[in-house]
Amino acid sequence: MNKKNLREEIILRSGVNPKKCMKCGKCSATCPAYDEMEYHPHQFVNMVDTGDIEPLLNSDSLYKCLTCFACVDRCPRGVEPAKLVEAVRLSVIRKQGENHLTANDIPALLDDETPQQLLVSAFRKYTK
Amino acid sequence: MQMKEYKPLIVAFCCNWCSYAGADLAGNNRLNYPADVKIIRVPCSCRVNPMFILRAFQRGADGVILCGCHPGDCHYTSGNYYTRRRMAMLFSMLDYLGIERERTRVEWVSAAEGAKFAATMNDFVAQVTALGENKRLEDLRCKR
Amino acid sequence: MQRIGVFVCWCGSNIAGTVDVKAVAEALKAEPGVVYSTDYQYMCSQAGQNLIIDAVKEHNLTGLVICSCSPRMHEATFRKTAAAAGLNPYMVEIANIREQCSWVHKEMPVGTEKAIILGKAAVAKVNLNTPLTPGESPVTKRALVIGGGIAGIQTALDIADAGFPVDIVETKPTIGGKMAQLDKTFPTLDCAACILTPKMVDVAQHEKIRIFSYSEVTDVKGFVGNFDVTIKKKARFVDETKCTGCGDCVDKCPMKKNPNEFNMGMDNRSAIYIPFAQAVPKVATIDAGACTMLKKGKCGLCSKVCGAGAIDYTQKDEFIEEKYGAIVVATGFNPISMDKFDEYAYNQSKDVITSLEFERLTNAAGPTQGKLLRPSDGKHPHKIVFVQCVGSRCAACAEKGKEYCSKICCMYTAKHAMLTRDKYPDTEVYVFYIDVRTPGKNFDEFYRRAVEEYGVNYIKGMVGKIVPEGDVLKVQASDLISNKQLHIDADLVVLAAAIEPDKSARPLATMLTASMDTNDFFTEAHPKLRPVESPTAGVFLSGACQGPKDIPETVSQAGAAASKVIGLLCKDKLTGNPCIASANEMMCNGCSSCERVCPYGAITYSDKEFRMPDRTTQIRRVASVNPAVCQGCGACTVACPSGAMDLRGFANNQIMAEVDAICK
Amino acid sequence: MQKITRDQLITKAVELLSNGTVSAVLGWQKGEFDYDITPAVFTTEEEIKNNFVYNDFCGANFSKYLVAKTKKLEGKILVFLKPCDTYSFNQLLTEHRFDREKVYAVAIGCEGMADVVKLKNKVDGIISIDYKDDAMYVDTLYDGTVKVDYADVLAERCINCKSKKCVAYDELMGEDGEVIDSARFDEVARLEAMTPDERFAFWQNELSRCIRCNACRDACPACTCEKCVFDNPNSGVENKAPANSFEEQMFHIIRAYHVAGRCTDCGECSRVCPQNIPLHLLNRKFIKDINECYGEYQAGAEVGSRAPLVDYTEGDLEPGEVFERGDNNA
Repeated sequence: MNKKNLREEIILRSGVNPKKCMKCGKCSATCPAYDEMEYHPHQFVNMVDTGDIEPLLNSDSLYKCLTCFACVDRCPRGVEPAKLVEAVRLSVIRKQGENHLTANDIPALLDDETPQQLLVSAFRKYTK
Repeated sequence: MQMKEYKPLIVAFCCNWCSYAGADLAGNNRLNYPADVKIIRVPCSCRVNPMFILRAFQRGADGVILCGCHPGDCHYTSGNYYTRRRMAMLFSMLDYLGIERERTRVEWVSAAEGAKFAATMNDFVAQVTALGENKRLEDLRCKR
Repeated sequence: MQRIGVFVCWCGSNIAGTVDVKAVAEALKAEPGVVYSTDYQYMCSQAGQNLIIDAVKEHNLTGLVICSCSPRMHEATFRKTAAAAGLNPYMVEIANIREQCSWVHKEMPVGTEKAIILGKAAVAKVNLNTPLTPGESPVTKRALVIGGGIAGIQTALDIADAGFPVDIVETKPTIGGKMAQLDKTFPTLDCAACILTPKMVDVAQHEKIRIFSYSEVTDVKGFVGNFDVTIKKKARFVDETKCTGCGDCVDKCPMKKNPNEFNMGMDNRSAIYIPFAQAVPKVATIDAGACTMLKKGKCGLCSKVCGAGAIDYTQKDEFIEEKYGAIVVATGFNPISMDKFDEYAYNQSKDVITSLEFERLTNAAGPTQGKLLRPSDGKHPHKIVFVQCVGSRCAACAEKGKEYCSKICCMYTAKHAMLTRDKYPDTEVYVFYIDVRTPGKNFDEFYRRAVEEYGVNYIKGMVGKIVPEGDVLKVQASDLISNKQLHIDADLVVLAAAIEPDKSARPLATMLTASMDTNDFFTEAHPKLRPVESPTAGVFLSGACQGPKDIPETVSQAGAAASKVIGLLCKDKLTGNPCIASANEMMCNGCSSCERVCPYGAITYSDKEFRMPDRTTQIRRVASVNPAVCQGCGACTVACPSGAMDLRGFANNQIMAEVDAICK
Repeated sequence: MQKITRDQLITKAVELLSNGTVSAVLGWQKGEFDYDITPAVFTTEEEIKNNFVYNDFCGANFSKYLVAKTKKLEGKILVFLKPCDTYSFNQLLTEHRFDREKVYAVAIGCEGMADVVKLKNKVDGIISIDYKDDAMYVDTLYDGTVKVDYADVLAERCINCKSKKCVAYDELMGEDGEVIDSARFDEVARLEAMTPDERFAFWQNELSRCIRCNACRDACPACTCEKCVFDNPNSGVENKAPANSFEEQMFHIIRAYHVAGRCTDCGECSRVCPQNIPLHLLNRKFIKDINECYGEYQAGAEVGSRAPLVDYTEGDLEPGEVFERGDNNA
């Protein structure tokens, strides 16, 4: 996928308009996982906006975000950085044909305690 | 023969103090809306006689929209309150006669709401375009 | 039949870029009544106007259609042109082919087609225009200023100095407003009291100025030059004419534990109080909610100690009715509530304060006599964090903050930071900012001095959260330049709260029929060309009620508003709008429908004798319109069942003709 | 069958005329046929005794006549008002349309009037009608005497009578009644519940019959304008006869709108319509809307009340919301 399409897709999927950002940094100021992250929330917004998404795809920061939504709550412009992080994350883990498991592998791994609902939502989330 | 794209004819009555100024602001900000909308300036929305609206329909308008100051903000204190009652009653009657209710609208647009003016007009034109030509008011009597 | 001239303006490329002006002129030539049609680069220019005047003379024109910008822009210009050419000014109609055509459409054929139709509508209307002559109404030579802050004070002084009587209505017991609460003023660091209080004294001593303090406007009727205003003087339970402001009552009052509004509730005042030492009028006021005498009928100490016998527990609200020719709104601003900003812990810690509270803390007349001490424990703070844009530029949640920039915060925060470092060099000061906005004379220099000379730490980034822990405030913030998250243990946090219009502004706007924007700031008649006038004639705007402003701007706007008021009051008579309603007596039923809807009470009824076609006479009840009172809204024209009531300039047949022309 | 008789009314009229209380009497006289009753002004005892009639076809509302008659007359005029006429009487007073001092109003209780169309649908060739207590006996050309129940020919407006209470009079004859909780809006509600297409078809069918005779306007007690907009070349809607089909439509919408908030629902428009168009359904729609949107309002219930369309509250519903309200009803 080319750079521009990836940007559009992430914006579409997240419903976030990064142009609304006024670069105040309140998202990063409020972020509890800041020190764990290579790229911080405000950088996420800026990098998606400028289309510099490749480094994000390869960064651990994607998985360090706790999705606590503090940044979403505090952002004075309603940019919702966490949704953007989630959208970038999805574009890594939701690649077509790159499922870590096939459906047939699942039954063997199940234990009886696993709620059905969790399985269904896991499928929904991790396959495409 | 190629079908000509249907363009509705929309008459917009705008009060001088709020909505007409709002339309000007839409222009100042270069906010586009279809040229199908033709604005008639009136001092206040309460100047708009239901007869004007019927006349527009009679002469071939496909939609009529009336814009005034927000209730409570009327330049003349209470004009738009009367408008609100008059138009509520008129629209209800037109609907009662089976005429498409989407052809008429009242919208409150302040002088500061250029964007709202453009958005309203875009929306209204789309709505009337979807209905097509205004036939019913013309036809109401003539089928025997 | 009219002889109509059509004049199509290019407005440079503003119109000609999207509208084929020559085609418009050509098409309109064929319209009934049109005998001349032309186009020109700039119709509003002197050359353009001369072209119109010449054409009127050459072609004997009786009516003009100008296809140009909005009538709100240049209708008056072209009416003057018509008058200069010997025509009645109301024989002009404007087809708005710029704001409502060329600027909103992109394609030439579309724009041209619409411009032609708009032109046709204007021609159809002019065909039915009749010459109109404006009526006249007298001007009451007195002004009302609503709000007694620096804006109101300056406006009142300027008007009064020109020789016109002025009344100031102020809701608080004293004039002075927000400026009286400030310590120093940027960028010169003048002491606010030193420059304000002399002006307050001037107001008090000015023979042309009356102050209605502790009062509010409750009703406004009438129109420009002739407003009838009702002012409620709230009962202060002290006779203003007798009170000497000695303060004995204040000392003796046993009810001392009431939050002191003037010091932002950071200390207490007694139930009977004088807000501050330089208050004008310097008269005590009893807080009815706190006084035991008024609540339970027990005490009466103040009355006993008052040597002047000024205390009057039976005082009632008093209503004063007065006539004014002009009204100036100067209702000012307030900082927004910090209740919704949980992240800044304003409600959890006394040591998180707003900037206005900080002003009081550093003011020599404030709760700490000017010593910078923490509200919680009275200790000197060694690390202070200033947070900018708290609630300003906040588009995410309308309930929480304001979308606009509050404009004054950058400068006063720089001032606070600088003064702190100046007085207490041992204090570390951090300012967290999104942008530092310093447009203004000597403003940026001032901010740079705070950084370069006083060593204030300016950090680009916002504070994310503040957690009170022990006696420190844990501040978590981002430093965007060094790409770090900072953790600071602060002793005091100062929030630069956004400002909003005073709550009294909205109901006042309704009374005045003055329009407001979505933020409750008053709208000006034109954002550039008429910035101190409200669209409602005779109502003027001064200070922060129109938008966020600092003191120099407020004072200059106050002066501008005053000059507009003086210009109005200088006139003996106002020529009214001739586009007013009138009743055709032959058709009037006398049903009173019009009288009921008229917002101005301009319509009256009388019995008149009519000669009928069969030579009998009939007495009928018919309506008549007072031309000085009618404002021309047209509500009556629609209420009238017979169509006897019509509006000049927007007559039934004129509007119908426009409808027909558009729908042809 | 009316409880008040012709003789009672004649006695009252003659009494008032002869003692000088009034100088003229507004009453009914026989027209070409027995059921064809015409309003008339009587000025002598003799005229009254010879020509005055009163029966179940005396439905005409006299209030409107007062506007013209009181202007021309010296002295007072006697008018007989049925309960529904008293509402029109009050409404005209509210609008200052005649001088109350010049009128002597006698309110008369009403049992409901007959609809001549309903009668004609039942019997052909009517020669004369005898009003008996149990029913009317119609003498016909073809079928001899036919007995017709009053209930079978009761006019629609009387079936759905809104009030038997007389709200204005100088003198009352017979018994005063009460405001009735009628079902007069049921038909409007039935139309509202239709789809727009069905409504359109319904009205197209009805209004297509209009011949623009102006009878509805001329009979309507709310239509008393010195100059009607339809007759005024400057009004922009002048058309004495329809030039195209749409103007027909305009006429009825504008007429209904003009009387909205002032119409007392007396039903004269539908009574006089030669094409039997249910014009009262237009007026009742406005009345129903006004009641539902702005609170119950009965025009003419009292003198001086403020008509809903020249009034407002700050919390009125928005024009776009009238439909939502209608949808809820449907």
